[in-house]
Order: sequence, then structure tokens, then C-alpha cells
Amino acid sequence: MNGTLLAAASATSTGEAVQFWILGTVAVLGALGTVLMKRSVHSALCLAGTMIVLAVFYLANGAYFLGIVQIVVYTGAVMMLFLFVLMLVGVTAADSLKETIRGQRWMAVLCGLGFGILLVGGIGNASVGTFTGLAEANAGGNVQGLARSIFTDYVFAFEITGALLVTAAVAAMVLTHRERTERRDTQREMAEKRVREGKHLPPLPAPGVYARHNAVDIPGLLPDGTPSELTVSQTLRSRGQVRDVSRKSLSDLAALERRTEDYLGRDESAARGGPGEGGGRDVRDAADVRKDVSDDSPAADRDRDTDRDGDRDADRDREAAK
Amino acid sequence: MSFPLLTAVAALPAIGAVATAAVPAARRTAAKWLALAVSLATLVLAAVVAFRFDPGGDRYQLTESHTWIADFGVRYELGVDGIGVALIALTALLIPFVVLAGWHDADPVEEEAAPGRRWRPTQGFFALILAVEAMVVISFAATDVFLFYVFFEAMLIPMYFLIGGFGDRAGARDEAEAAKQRSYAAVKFLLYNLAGGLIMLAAVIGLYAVTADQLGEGTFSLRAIVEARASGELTMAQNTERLLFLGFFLAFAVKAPLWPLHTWLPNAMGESTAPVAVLITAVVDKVGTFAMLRFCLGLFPEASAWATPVVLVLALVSIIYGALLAIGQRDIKRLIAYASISHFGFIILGIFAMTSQGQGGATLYMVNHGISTAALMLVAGFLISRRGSRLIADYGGVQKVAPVLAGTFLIGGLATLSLPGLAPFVSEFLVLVGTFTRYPAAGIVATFGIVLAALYVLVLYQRTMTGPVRPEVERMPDLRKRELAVVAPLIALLVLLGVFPKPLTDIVNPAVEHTLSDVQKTDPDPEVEAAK
Amino acid sequence: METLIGLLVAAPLLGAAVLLCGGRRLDRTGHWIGTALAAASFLLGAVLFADMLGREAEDRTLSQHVFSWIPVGGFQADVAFRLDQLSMTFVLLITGVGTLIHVYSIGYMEHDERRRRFFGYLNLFLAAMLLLVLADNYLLLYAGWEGVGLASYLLIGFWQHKPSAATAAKKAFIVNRVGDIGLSIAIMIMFTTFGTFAFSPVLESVGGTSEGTATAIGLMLLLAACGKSAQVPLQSWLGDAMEGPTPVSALIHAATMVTAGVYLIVRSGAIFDAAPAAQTAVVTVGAVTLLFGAIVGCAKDDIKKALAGSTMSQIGYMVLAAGLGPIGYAFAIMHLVTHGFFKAGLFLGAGSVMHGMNDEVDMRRYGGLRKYMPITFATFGLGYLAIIGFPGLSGFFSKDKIIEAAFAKGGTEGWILGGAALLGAAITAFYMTRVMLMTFFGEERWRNAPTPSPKEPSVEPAAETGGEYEVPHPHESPKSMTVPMIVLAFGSVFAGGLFSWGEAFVHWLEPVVPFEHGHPPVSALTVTAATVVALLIGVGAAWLQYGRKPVPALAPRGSLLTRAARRDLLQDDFNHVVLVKPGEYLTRGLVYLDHKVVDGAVNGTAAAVGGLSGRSRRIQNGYARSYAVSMLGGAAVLVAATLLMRAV
Amino acid sequence: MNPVNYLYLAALLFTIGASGVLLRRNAIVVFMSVELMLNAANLALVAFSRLHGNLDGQIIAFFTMVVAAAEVVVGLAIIVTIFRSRHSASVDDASLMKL
Repeated sequence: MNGTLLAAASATSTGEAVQFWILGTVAVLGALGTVLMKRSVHSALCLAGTMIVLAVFYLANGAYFLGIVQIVVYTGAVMMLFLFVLMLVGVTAADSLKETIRGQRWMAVLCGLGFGILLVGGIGNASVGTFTGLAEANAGGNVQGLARSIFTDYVFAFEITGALLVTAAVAAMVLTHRERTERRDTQREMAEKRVREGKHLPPLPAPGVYARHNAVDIPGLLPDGTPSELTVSQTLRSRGQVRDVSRKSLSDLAALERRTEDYLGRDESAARGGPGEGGGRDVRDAADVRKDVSDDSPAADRDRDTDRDGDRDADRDREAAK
Repeated sequence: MSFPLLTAVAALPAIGAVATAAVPAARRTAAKWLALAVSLATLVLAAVVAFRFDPGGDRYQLTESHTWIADFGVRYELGVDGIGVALIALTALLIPFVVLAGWHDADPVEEEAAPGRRWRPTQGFFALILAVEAMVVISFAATDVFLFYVFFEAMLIPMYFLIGGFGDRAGARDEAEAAKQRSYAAVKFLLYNLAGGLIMLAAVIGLYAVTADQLGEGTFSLRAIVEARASGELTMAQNTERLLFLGFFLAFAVKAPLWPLHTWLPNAMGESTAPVAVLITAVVDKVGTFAMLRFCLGLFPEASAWATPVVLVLALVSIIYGALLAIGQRDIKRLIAYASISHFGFIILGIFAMTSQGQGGATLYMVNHGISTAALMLVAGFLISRRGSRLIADYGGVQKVAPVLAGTFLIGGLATLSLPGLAPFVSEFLVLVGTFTRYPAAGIVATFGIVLAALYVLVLYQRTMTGPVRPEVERMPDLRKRELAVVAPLIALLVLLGVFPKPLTDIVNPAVEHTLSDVQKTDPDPEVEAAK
Repeated sequence: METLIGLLVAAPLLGAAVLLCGGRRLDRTGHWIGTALAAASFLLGAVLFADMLGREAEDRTLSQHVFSWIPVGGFQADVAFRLDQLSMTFVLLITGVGTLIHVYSIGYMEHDERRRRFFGYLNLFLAAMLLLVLADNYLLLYAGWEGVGLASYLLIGFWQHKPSAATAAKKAFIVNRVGDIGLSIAIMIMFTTFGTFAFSPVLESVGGTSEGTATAIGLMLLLAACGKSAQVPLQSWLGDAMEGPTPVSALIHAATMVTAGVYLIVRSGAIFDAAPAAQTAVVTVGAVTLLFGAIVGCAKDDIKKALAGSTMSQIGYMVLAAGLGPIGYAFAIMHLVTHGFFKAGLFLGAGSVMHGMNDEVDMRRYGGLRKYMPITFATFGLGYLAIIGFPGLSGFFSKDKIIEAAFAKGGTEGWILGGAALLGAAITAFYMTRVMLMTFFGEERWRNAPTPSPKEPSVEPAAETGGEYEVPHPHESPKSMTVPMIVLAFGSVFAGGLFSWGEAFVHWLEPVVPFEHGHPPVSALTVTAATVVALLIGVGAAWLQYGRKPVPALAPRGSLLTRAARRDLLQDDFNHVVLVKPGEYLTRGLVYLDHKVVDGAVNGTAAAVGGLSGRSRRIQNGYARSYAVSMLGGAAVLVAATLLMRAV
Repeated sequence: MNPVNYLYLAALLFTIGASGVLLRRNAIVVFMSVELMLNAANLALVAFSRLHGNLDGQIIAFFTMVVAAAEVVVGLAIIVTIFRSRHSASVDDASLMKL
């Protein structure tokens, strides 16, 4: 503990003011980000930012211990826990901010604003003097000071929080740990199950391999030129990192045919009467089909969900195996 | 402190109820006999009360008084005047017949009676009946308003189960329908009476507040309050008194029941078994009229006088309305229920006529109506149990195949239409005369109830008993020994009280005089002093 | 001696109790017990009569206080008997005729398996009737009054398997009840006015009250009398009451019960003397009824209903006389007694005829029966002569006196009443002759099968005999039936003369029933002559119509009046339209009202509460976030509240 | 600088957190918002403790953290469980509380 910090704790220097205004803005932005970001990962990061800022504020307010704890426990442990869970639940959670409950948003905004305004108003007309400063309180050192009162005045509360933590830990385990009740079924049984359900008897088809580079992210095309969803890993799909090339390939095909016809010097009529017709038909069909696929996105979502489940089961089995 | 006789009269059936309920499932018959024995023992005790009671003595006798809830001045105060004695005797007298008449009403049907099944409807039935008896006795004997209130309300619980749990199996076409009707009736009964009771609770508390305000420490003791009023020590503001009176009166009017608060009675009586119906109309409802006489008039004389005109009109409406609706009924038990409404109209009319004939007649009426309705209703129950239908139209010519049943039914009916020589005539005529001396118009209107009564009783008898024999009733058995044992004593009693009611009147008269002195009323004098 | 009075009532009461509770084991001896007890009661009556004759005219009134019945405050009803000349007359009539009819019933009801109960009811009736006439206060009289009503209800409906009988019984009881309202209200007024309702105090102090009160009491008593004695407007039940067994008709609906109204009026004479308006009402009722009944009697083909009409009319005479005050009371009672004899005789004769004609009651199926049942013919004939007032027979003396008294009422009123009485006499002669001719003379119409017309109520009993028509074999009735008829015939011949021998009857009654000589505007002889003339006219007319030309076996449609008379002058239709129908609508409406309105109000409230809670449940949509909103809102409100508190 | 600014900031953050709770459907984000609110409270407490010159405020903030940690642990566990059973982390899907 050196004097400067103690001094900083007692008085409010212009430095602190500057710091407050800058970091305060950051904190508010972080908070807003937490609430408004579409993807929960981003929210988590914003929150982490805000927390760090707060930690700085603690320090600035002479709560050194809390400041450290804030960084270590919150920004460290808790936020990591959040991220873990996010991963566990799946990063897909790009949930729309579209409101489903009727009137909820308006009510929320109303109440929020009203509450905030009231609070601000309350603080406004509260008579807050200048800082007394923690000079003598932190005289024996902030940690010691805290420790003293925690282990004397607040010892019972402290003990109880201990009990609380233990309980929480046990609770977490109880809740998350799941006992496998039934024997996990063998390869053969899985195979038979597949047969019974009659879907994907063969293993999932491979992704489209494209001449330019190895393309796990490119769905293979079905004979009619439409991309098969199954060929791309579900994760990529959910991240939306799938590159659809079917349109390109079809246009290439059409170009190829035209060129061959020029090369063979067939006249239009024959071309019309010949495979050109068939080609044209192919193109048209393919286009239709593709339109269909892109159209009934809900259906797509649905089967996406289902095989997402399938994948998750697979993961789970993997855990259990470990 | 002598032997607490009144407590004993109430406690015996209470203990009996517990004991009966405790009888194991298989020993059904034992439970029945136990219940019968207990009710008879209670009857004996009640007889002792009646003999120990000295009509010439002071107003309340056999009194007991113990502190119950000291903080609120609630005391366990018992004591009977002539009216109370008469009604306790009536209760104790009717219960054995109710038990005997309901002998098979609660026998579990086959699938329920499966061995090993811990299903004990019979025990429950008789236990509940005894419980009701105990509570009724306490209500008749309580001279502490709060104590009375507690039992007045507690009565509803066993009654609720008796109505809802043990319906008339001869009721609707199928059991499900019957169950629906039953629970409807039971809930209706409970809600009506609870509503009234809660209003009364408010009034009870208000009364306590008033006494606490004026007498220093509050009390619920009827006697203390009446004395304080008499001595002018306790004076209520006019509006306060009227509100309190209304609070009490409403509860009693629902219980009685007085038009237009009557609609629960036909459902309750129609859906429940005949013995339970008797329990409702002959025993439980009497608490309402009795309480009007003892509490409404005793505690709030001025308010009673103030409310008299309205109450008289309502009573008259009840008389005529009940009779007319009885004529319009197709269901035997509902018909009897409406007839009872008409009779309760007479009772209330007599009470508020504020003459010794009126009130004495009303008290006799409570007793006689209890007995006559019991006779009529129980015979009707036997009839219904034979044919399995409550509809009048399903009967005809019974008199040919079951003359004794028909005869007893007729006598019950004649008692209901208050034929001279049978008990109800005495009371009904007293009520009429008592009303006429003070309110001639009311007396005359009420007299028309007599004709209507003749109409509904005789139409009922004609439709069910006379005429060509219907095929359904051809092999209907006549009254069995048990049933005759139920009906014969009741009829004998009807005749006895009809020919020689003096013992009863001797007990009742002094009490009535006291009540009249409470309301500071005296009989109007004849305008011409007759040459003796 | 006094104690015997109680026994007088007790004997038949005992009989009733024994017979009704005795059960089947008494079936073979029951009728003997009943008859014996009736006879015993008659003997007691005779003993008391002898004793009474033995005493001075002034202290012939015996009274017995049995026990205090209903003592409440000033209301002191006692079971106490009072036996004076008036009651004694009735006692003898009731027990005497009653005993005879018991004897008659032994034969008449021989083939009825419920004969024991029949006798029980008869005894019950005797007891109630005796109670009625012996009571010394109006309340006890009321008890007897309703008692006889009950007995008549039971006896009219004795053949309950016949719906018509059951209905008739119910009708009789209810109409009587309407009358009873009058009696009970009268008693209430008495109690309110005099503080008592015992005969002597009331009757003595009636002068002390206003005429209005007296009139009210009188009218109420009249209402009661109308009900019991089948006077207009409450007469409708008597005709239907003929559904009962014939002995019943003879005893209750001819000789005794129906005359109770007359007894009531005569007994309460003092009240009516104090209320001229009430008296006028009485005589009006009497005059109207005597014509009404006579007219009805002319049109009926059912022999019993014809006789019922005549009963109605004869009682009309009595009521008329009773309404005339002191000049008529005694003659009312006198006619009552003689009528008791000959009308009972006529009914028993009718019963005997039906007995021989297997319960056929339609006179159009009779004819020429005189040679088949001579005794019946003779007794019936004597009764016939008596009732039409053939000079020298009972009816002549009593009826003639009444007509005189009617004229003696004085003024136009007297003329009107007298004229009505004379007219009635003529009509009586007409319809009785008609009955006589149709039954005992003319061709034997019963030999060929009937063609019953459904409209005729009178053929119902015939329908009872069922499908094919077997030709009846008219035969004389057994001794047990003929003997009573003979005795009654003697009564109907000589009673009148005996009574008016030196006005013996009047003087016998005088101590209790005030009497004064009426002074008709014309000489008594003229009146008598007029009566005889009227009688001859009536007989002649009847002979012209029914004696000379044969009687059609099927009733002709007849004039409007005839048809109306057949339907009892539309009285039932009137009641139906004015009372029954509206009543039905009223009750039906009320049932609906009770269900929909009174009950509906309550159920409606319940439904409303239920609906409300159902709505408010929607707020709980289960979304944690909307709950959170409300939480935050609540918090905001709290903050606001605190701030406000601080601000204030 | 006026110490009340800290309080304003705290209030602001708290309100933002609250509206986050109300607006977001993803249970995890909702939780984050709750954490935000807690932190805002903590900030206020710390500021107070400095304002009044004693450590009680800090201690309470400390306890708040502990409780918050426990709460997060359990809450997240619940979220995971719910997610397993119904494949969704949306708080609206767990709306079985309505009749």
C-alpha cells in the first residue's frame, strides 16, 4: 500500500474524473452491447468488458480487494462459465430480437425508462456530500480491514455464504450430471435402428469436392444440380458458412453445351429439336428445384434441427465413451 | 356444580359418532346397532333433562358456565329454557327414527363392499348423523352467542357430507347424473348457509365490540347482555342494533328457510336420502327458527319490532308461495320440501306476531312440524325405495297393494295439512290466532295456506295411492317391521300431542312469556270482556 | 250422568280405533263390533234422553269438562261437552240413523273385502259428528267439523280404485276446507273480540260488540255452513260425493253431516240475531240453494245424484228457516230431523234398488221394479210422500211450517222467500215423482242392453261392470237392509206429526233455541193450501211427462236448462274456469319463476364470479419475462412511492 | 468530481440490465443481464462505502459477489438441464407455469 493510492482513495482528482468519463462511457456501451448484441457470445464479451471497467472503478474507489476479486472471480471464472455454457448449448443462439409476447417490449421499455428515471431522480434529490474517503478505514490495509469485519461482525453471514457456495456446487453437479439409465446400444443395434427408421442407410454423403481446393464447406450436388444439405457438417451449416455453387455449375453446363453446339455447327432448329431442348429442360428444372429448396426454408430448418440432435447424441456418446 | 346434564346430552352422541366411525369396515351391522343404541341413550338423557326442568323455575336452568377463551370473554355457557328443552327433546326423539329409517341407506353397493376394501360408508353415515345431533343439541343449549355461532356453523360440515355423500339412489336415471345433482345440492346448501353464517359472524363480532365498548369488557353471554339491556346498562344506537339484527336474522332466515332464501332446501331435500332430508328440515332448520326466537328477539328487541312488518310479509309470502310451489311439483320429496317452506313461514309468522299464542304456537309448531314431516318424509322414503323413483307420476294405486303404507302416508299427509286431532293443528291454529289478534289481515292471508295445504297433500295422495294399480307397483311389499317401528311411534306421538298437548304447552308457556317480556310486548286485550 | 257424555263420543271412537288398527284378524267380526258400538252409543243417548226428560226444562243442560286442551296465555281451549236439548236432538238422530245404517251396511257391503275398514270409517264419522254437536266451544266444534270432513273424505273415496271416487273425495275435502277457513276466521274474530270462543260466553256477550263484528262473524260462519252443507256457492261437491257407497250417502250426505251447517247457524243464533245483514245473507243462500238443488234434481238420471240434488234443496229449506231468526230456528231443526228420516230412507231404498240391479244407477235403465222389490217400493214410496210434503206425513208438517215462516218474514222479502219456498215445493214434487215413476213404474227398460252415451257421467258405474251387459235379476234385499228401511219409513211417516203435536218439538227446544210465532201476511191455512196446490201441480207435471208416455232409455238432448242442470247448472265448469285453470297457470308460472328468477339470481352471481376469475387468469401467461415486467413495474412504483413520501 | 456520478452510472447500468432481462429471450443473456444489474449494485455499494468512509459497503458488495457466483452456478446448471430436455435456451419456451 503506498500513499498515493490512499490519497487517490480519499480525494477526487481530475484524473479520476477523466477516467470516470472515459471508462463510464465504455461501461455503458458494454452494457448496451450485452443487451443488444444478436449473438450471445458477443453479449458475453461485452459484459466482460463492462466488468473489467467496473473493476477499475472499484480500485479507484479504494476497494482494492473487490477490484481484484471482480477481475478474478467475475471476469475470470463467472464469465468463462458463461462461455462454457454457451458452447455447451451451442453457439447457434443467434436469436432474433423479435418480440413474441404481445406488448412485452413496450411494457419493458416503459418500466425500464420509468424505473431509471425514478432512480436518477431519486439520486438527484438525494443529498450526497463529498467523499469521506477511506483513508482511516483502509489504514490497516484494505484487505485487513475487510477481513477484520468479515471475521468479526459478519462472521455468521460469511459462514452462511460458505454453506451457500457448497450447496450451489452440489446443486450444480446434481443438476448437470446425468446418469445413463439404459445400456447404450451397440453399433449393430444402431444400424438396425437406422434400417427400421429407413433413413440414411448409407453413411452421410461426402461434401462436394471442387477442383480448386478441398471444400468441406461446399455441399455436393444432387443429380439435378441441387445442393444436398446432408453433405455439409451441421456446425458449418448453423454458422451459415456453406458456400453454395450449384448456380455457377449449372450456368457452366449451359455455356458448355452452347459451345459444343457452335463447335458442331448445328442450326438452331436442330439444336432446339436436339439435346439443347433437353439441356434447356435440365436448366429449367434445376432452377425450379433450387427455388423450391431455398423457398421452404422452414422445412430445411426443421431437418437441420433433427440432425443437429443426431449430432448432439453423437457428442454425448463421445463424452460417455471418455 | 351439579352433573353437567346438557353437556352430557351433547357429548354422548359426539362420542358415539367417533366410536361408530371407528368400527372396522367389515362390522357394518355393529356400527348400525351402536349408532341406534347411542341415539336411544341420548333420548333417555334428554328425557331426564325434560323431567329435571321445572317450568315454574327460573328462566334458564341446568346452566353450566366455564371460561373458554378468556381474552375475548368467550364462555362455554349452556342453559335451557322451555323452548330449548322442547327442541332438544324433539332432536333426541327424532334421531333414533332417522337412524332406524336409514338402516340400509348407506349400505355399500356390491363392488364397494368388496372384502378387504377399507370403504366404510355405513359407519360414516351414522357417525355423521350422530355428530349432527351433538351439534344441534349444543346450539339449542348454548347461551353464549359465540359458542352458538361455532356450532351453528360447524353443523354444516357433517350435513354437507350427508347430503353430498349419501344421495338418494332412486334419484336420477343413472348414477353419474345422480352424483352431479347431489354435489350441486350439497354445494348449494353449504354456500347458502355459509354466506348467512359469515354475515352473522360479522354481527357477532359487532355485538362483542358494542358490549366491550359499553360494559367495559366485552361478552358474548346472552344472559349477561339481556340483563344489561334490561337494566339500561347497555344501550345500542338504533342503526347499530338494526344492522346487528339483520346480520343475525339473515343467517337464521337462510337456515329456516324464509322466502326468498329458500331455494337450497328443495335441492338438498330432494337429492338426499329421506332420513337426511328429515334431519335437514326437522332438526337442523329448527335451529334457525329457534335462534330467531332466542337471539334476534332477545338481543335486539327494538330492531325486531322495527323489522316485524317486513318479516311478516316475507313469512306470508313463504306460506302461500311454498304451498303453491308444492302443488306444482312433480317430485314427491321436493313437494314435501316446499310444504316445509310453507310451514316455516307459519313458524316465523308466529314468532314475529309477538303474542303468547303466536310464539307458543311457533314453538309447538317447530316440534310438531318436526314429527309430522318426519312421518311423511320417511314413509315417502320407504315408498321411493320400493319403486326406485321420486316422480309422482310413476305411482298409482299403491293403496291397493300396500294399505298400511298408504294409511301411514295419509296420516302423515293429514298431519301436514294440520287436521284437528293431530299435533300440527294445535300449533297452526295457535299461530293463526296469535297473528290475527295483532295483525288480522296477516292472519286471514295465512289462513288460505290451510286450503292450499289440503290441495297439495290430497293431490299427492290421490296421484300416488289411489286409482287403478299401476303394473310397476303391483308387487310392492307393504311396510316391513322395521319401517313400521319407525312410523308407528311417530304417528302415535302426533295423535297424542294433537289431543293432549298440555304437557308441552306447560313447558313452553313460561319461556314464551319471558321472551315477550324481552321485547316488552303483551297480548292485546279482547275488546269486549266476555261474560264468564 | 255427565260422564256418560264423554262415553257417547268415546264408544264409536273406540270402535274406529279397534277396527282400523285391528288388522285382518278382525275381518269377520269387524262389522259386528262397529254396529255394536254404534248401538251402544245410541243406547247411551237414549239413557241421557230419558234422564233429560226427567228434569226441569230449565236445567236440562248438562256440561262436562273433560280436560284442558290448548292452554296458551289467554287462549284457553278445553275439551268440554255441552248436552242440551239441541245437541240431544242431534245425538239421537245421529246415533239412531247411524245405527240403522250400520245394520244396513252389513248386508250392503257384504261382498266387499274391505268391509271392516268401512265400518271403522263409519264409527269414526259417528265419533266426529257427536263431537261436533256435543262440543261446548267453537274450537272443539271445529275439530269435529274437520273430523266429519275427514270421515266423508275417506268414505266418498272408499272405492279408491275408481279415479272418479278418489277425485270426488278430494274435491269434497277441499271445498269443505274453503268453508273451514270461514269457521277458523270466525273463531279468530271471536277470540280477538271476546277473548274466548266457548258457546255461552260468546253468545251471551255478543250484544256487547259492534254490529260490524257480529256481521263479520256471522258471514264467516255462513261460509263454513255453506261448505259443509253444500249450499251455493260451495255446493259443487255434494253431487260427486255420491261416488261413495250408498249407506254413506244416506248417513253422511243426507241425514247428518250435511246438516251440520244448519246446526252451526242455529247454535250461533244469537250472533245472527245481532247481525241482520248476515241473516239476509243466510236466507238468500238458503232460497237460492233450494231452487238450485231442486232444478238440478230434476235433470239427473242417476238416481243418487237426483236424490243429492234434493238433499241440497231440502237443506236450502233448513238454512232458509235458520236465517229467519227465532221464527224459523225450531222449524229448521224439525225439518232437519224429519228430512234425516225420509231422505235416509230414500237413499237406502235407492241403495236397495241398486243392490238388486247390480249397481246400475241410471234411472232410465229401471222401470217397473215395484213388483220385484215390494218392501223397497213401499218404504221408498213412503219416503217419497214424506219429502214432497204429502199432508199428514213428516215432510208436510216441517216444510209447511218453514214456508209459513218464510212468508212471516214480512215485507217484500217475505213474499220473495215464501214464493221461492213454494216454487221449491212444487219442483220437489216434480222431481221426486219423476224418480218414483222412472224407477218403479213404466215398462222394464232394463231388459234390453243399454247404449251408454259417454257424455253421461251417470253410466260410469254401469261401465264398471265391464264388457257385455248381463240382464239384472231384480230381487228384494236381505233383512239386514230392509229392516232399517222399514224403521226409517215409520220415522218419515209419523215423526212430523209427533213433533208438531201441540208444538211439542218447538217447546222442547225453546230453552236453548229461542222461538216466537211468525205472523204470515196471509192466514196459515192459505199457505198450507198453497203448498198442497204447488205439490199437486208438481206431481201432475211429472206424471204428464214420465207417467203417461214411456221414458226413453237414452236421455233426450233436452232443453238448454235441462242440459245445464245435468251439468249441475255449470257449477263445475264455472269453478274450472274461474279457479282451477288460473290456479294451474299460477303454480306452473311460479315453479318456473322459482327456478329461473329466485334461483337464477343466485346461480347468476356464482357464474359471474367464475367468469371474472376466468378472465383474470389470462394475466398469468406463464412467461417469466412478463412476470419480470410486473416485478420491475412494482419496484418502480415502490421507488416512486418512497420518493413521494420523502417529497411530502 | 461529484461522487454522485458513480451512482448515476450504477443506476444507468442497472436499468440497462433490467431491460435486458425483460427483452432477451435467451436464458444465458438474461443471466448476463442479471449479472450486470448485480454489478451495478456493487458499484453503488462501493461508492457508498467510499462516501461514508467505512468498509461495510464493500463487505456487502463482497457478499453480493459470492451470492452472485452461487446463483450463476445454479442458474447455468438449470439452463443446461432445461436445454437438454427441451433443446432450447429460450425462457419463453419454459412457460409451463400457466394453467
